[in-house]
Amino acid sequence: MADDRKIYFDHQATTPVDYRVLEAMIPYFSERFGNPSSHIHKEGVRANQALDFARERVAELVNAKSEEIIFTSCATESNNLAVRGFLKANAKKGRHIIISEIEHYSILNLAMKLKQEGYDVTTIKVDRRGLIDPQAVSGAIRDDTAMISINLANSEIGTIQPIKEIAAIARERGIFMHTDGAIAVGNIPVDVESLGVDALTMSAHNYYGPKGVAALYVRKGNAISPLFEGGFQEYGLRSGTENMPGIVGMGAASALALDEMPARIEHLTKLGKMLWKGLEEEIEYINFTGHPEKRLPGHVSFWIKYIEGESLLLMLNIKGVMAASGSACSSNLRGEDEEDLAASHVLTAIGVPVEFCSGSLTISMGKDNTEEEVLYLLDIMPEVVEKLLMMSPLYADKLRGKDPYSL
Amino acid sequence: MADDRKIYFDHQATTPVDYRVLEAMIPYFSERFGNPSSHIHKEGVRANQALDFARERVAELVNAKSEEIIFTSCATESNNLAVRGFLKANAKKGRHIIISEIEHYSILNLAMKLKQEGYDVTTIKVDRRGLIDPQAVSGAIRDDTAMISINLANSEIGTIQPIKEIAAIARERGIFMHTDGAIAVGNIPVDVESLGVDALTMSAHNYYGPKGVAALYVRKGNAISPLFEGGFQEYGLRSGTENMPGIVGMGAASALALDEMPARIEHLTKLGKMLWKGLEEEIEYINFTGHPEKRLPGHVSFWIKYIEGESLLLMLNIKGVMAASGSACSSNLRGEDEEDLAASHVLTAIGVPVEFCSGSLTISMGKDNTEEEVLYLLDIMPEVVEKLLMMSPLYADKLRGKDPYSL
Amino acid sequence: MTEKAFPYSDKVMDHFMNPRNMGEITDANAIGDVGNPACGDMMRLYLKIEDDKIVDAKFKTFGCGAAIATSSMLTELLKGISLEEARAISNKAVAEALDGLPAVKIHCSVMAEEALAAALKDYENRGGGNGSN
Amino acid sequence: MTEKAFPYSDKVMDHFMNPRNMGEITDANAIGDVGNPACGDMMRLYLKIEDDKIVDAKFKTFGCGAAIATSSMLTELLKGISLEEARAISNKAVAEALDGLPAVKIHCSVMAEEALAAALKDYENRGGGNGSN
Ligand SMILES: Cc1ncc(COP(=O)(O)O)c(C=O)c1O
Ligand SMILES: Cc1ncc(COP(=O)(O)O)c(C=O)c1O
Repeated sequence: MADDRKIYFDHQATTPVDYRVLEAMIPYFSERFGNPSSHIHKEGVRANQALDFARERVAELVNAKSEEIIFTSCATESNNLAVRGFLKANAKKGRHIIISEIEHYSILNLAMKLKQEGYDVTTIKVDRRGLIDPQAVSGAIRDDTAMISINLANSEIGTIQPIKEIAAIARERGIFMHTDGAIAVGNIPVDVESLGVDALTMSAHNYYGPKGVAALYVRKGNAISPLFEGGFQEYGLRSGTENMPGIVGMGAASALALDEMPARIEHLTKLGKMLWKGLEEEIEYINFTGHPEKRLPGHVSFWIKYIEGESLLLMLNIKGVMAASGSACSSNLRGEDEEDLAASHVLTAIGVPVEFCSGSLTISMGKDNTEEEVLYLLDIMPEVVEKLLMMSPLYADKLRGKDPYSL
Repeated sequence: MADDRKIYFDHQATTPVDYRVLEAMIPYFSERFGNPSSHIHKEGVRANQALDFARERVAELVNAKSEEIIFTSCATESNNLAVRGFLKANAKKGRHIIISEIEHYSILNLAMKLKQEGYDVTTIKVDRRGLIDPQAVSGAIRDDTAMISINLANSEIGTIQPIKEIAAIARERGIFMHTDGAIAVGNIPVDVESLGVDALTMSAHNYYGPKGVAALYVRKGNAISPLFEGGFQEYGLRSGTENMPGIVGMGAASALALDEMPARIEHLTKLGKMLWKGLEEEIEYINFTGHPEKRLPGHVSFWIKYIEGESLLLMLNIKGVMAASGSACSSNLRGEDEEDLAASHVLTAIGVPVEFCSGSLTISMGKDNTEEEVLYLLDIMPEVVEKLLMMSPLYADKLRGKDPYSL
Repeated sequence: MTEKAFPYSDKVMDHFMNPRNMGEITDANAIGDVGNPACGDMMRLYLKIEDDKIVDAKFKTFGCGAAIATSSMLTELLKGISLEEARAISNKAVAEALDGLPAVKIHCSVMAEEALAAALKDYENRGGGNGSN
Repeated sequence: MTEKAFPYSDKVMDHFMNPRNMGEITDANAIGDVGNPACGDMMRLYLKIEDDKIVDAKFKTFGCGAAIATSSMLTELLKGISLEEARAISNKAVAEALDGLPAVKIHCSVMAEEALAAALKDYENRGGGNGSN
């Protein structure tokens, strides 16, 4: 039934491990499998050296110092470590924090938890293109503001935030500034010095490294507390035997990203423009989401009037194109929670009419996607959209002059 | 300089990934790399299926139900999730917990933290063979005891605790019973039903699975809270994109362990006995630690009078034998903390004279070790020990009739 | 805790890709209009009833794959049966006819049952079936 | 934060595997006995001093690889030098002569310095060097 073609356009959810990265990892499973804590024997020493090497590569990618990198298991953990870890270690700095309304669930749900514990949380609004106004952040700062956490780029709509401007404000006011760079780091240039942030979340599986490993950058001189206790790995900030193959993989992916970034960005920018323009021309009822320029390269997101998102996604999938509706890594339909099916908080934040919100699609391309694949998508989109329009009672109403969107 | 021989006798620190396990993992890096949360498209669906399959294999290994298994990133995290997670979710059950004095640092340091937060912690003593008396646990139970956490087997001295008896007492008193099976699960039969525990920590890298993945079993009907917040993966108890290759690897390692366990145990028991007997015969000043029968198969630990542990380890290492002094995964000399160099809490607990404690050695064999390797170790031990005795001022004193150990 | 959410059964996929009876019946004498886009799904069921028998059934649906497939299956089940038989069709019957639905998609089959009930109510409201009963 | 702890330098390994001057000097006129096993290390330094010159040096050490290597290196440094030169030998000099030590092992070189100081003290206590100074 299904087309044999297989086009992966869901890189914001996760990326395949680059074969060169995998190659670097392989020896650390069954040959150089030592535990870095076994520092006395050969296997342990080799593991330690590999750990140092990887840490240097990750640091280099974001222009940090090696000792400012803490390895974790995922971006979710890094986000929690940054926010919870800072608040725990700096109880005197006040009980107010600032986030945005389009953070990942690891920040949003943590903020909710903090509220229950008596913290004050200010949630900054975004404009219709998903942008945060640095002045809004400035205005939200209070005497008891302990920290600001705002994402660098949003996975669902691709918008890149003016973190440099926000961080400058934070620094001026002496406030700890964290940015969730989970889907930005490795895909666009991120430099902790020029950005001026105090903490940065990085995610290996979002730039051709493996799942199960991530990192948190924390600027020297800032104290944070661990999320849990143990044998003092990662300077005591993240205990547990290190995921050596994963860490080696993150190091290798970081080195490749640093090396190939200009070429990757050029390629993806081209594909992104091609897709955007093509869709704009051929799909009458399309509405692009996010910012037209300040967005991740190769990221195109939109919703189509009268059409529901999952059915569109499913039809594309049948035709071999894998994309996302809403944010793959934040929506988890495996739970029984009906709320999981609710409209994306990001789309409602940018003013997509909540009554029709389920129509959103996110196409996130990767370094190995091709023009031919973009052309294929552009080729099949019109018939798929037409088919769903024909099925849609909303579209039928519109044809009868009762357009539900203009009510 | 170094012998080219390479004998790995440090399986309690970590094990190499079995090649069959690695083979099962490989496709999940670069081919079947989907995010299980992307449940709508093919890659996501495949990831979900692989996740379910692995969960079933891990559950089977310990006779649990699939939905009682939560994947985490390491045993340290599992231990914290069990203890902290239970206490958070069951605040009304009292503020007293019971542990033993030979727990891993992830339990010991957490207990210390809990004390600071106002919890009461009772630390059960062990006998000279490292055994806990269930009656001591029974006697420590109070009306406000919320939970008991006692390790199934200790990595440094290999002693296996009477968890079944302790769990029966806990159940009778309605107390949540967790056991840290990090180095037991996959190496000896562990059955949550026959043991009667409510929670069990498992660690993939301790039974030929990869580092970076572990699990926690929690008996159905027991509430626990997550350690950090996010997108609701693992029933909301452990958020973050799943470490798919790692989880697949843990599943494969679990299936292999279940299958091959009788043969592995037979082999390791034989090697263990051979080494024990050989050392007993040839090393005059040897003192074995742990229990002679109730111990992990293939695990032999001891200290030698007049000889310091690291130098012994280092000499063996030069001769190609990798072992551990103290507990590799609990001592972390990479920190600057001088306390790291203190005597092992496990050895002091079993009454090894604290003044000479640094002499301990742990030989932990694995399924791929051979008789020939044991014979090699038995072959080189006498000269190594002799060399160190000759260097030892303590031994010189003893020869002069001033044995420091008999003072 | 874990109900397998996806993938859809082959039958769901078949009805999603090749929906039966998609469209409108211009001279329908029973229309059921349920759901709303905010909930992600909206179904409009058209029936043509003659002598207490459903002689034709069509649908238009805005919704996910399961919503479209249940709509399609519902119309298949309805065509040619009596009103009495139709009243006995439950959401479970529709889901079963599709070889099951993921747990989080059960609400789609509920919507199908509601659409059917709404259509039959509409038929009554129009006075249908009064004489022939 | 991260000081590389291991591996030991080649020179440390060499002195550990092939310790120079291991043993006792039966007619030593200066003995330095420092450290204790509870701290993991114990060093006993034997010196034979003649005319303000160290004509022989030996050691016995209970301790880690670094402790043994520093003992060995210390005796090498001491042999043949004057007491004045000996007094100038610091823990740093010993560590440097070994091409460095891991941060957590610096205390071993400190122990070497202490053993030397103790031996020189012992020499003084025995009245050594009084006449010839
Ligand atoms: C009994 C026990 N529990 C927990 C751990 C912690 O394991 P990890 O470092 O993999 O988190 C260890 C270390 O090997 C251990 O021996
Ligand atoms: C911006 C952002 N932060 C954090 C995360 C969480 O990442 P993970 O699920 O790998 O922990 C995601 C998910 O992709 C994300 O998009």
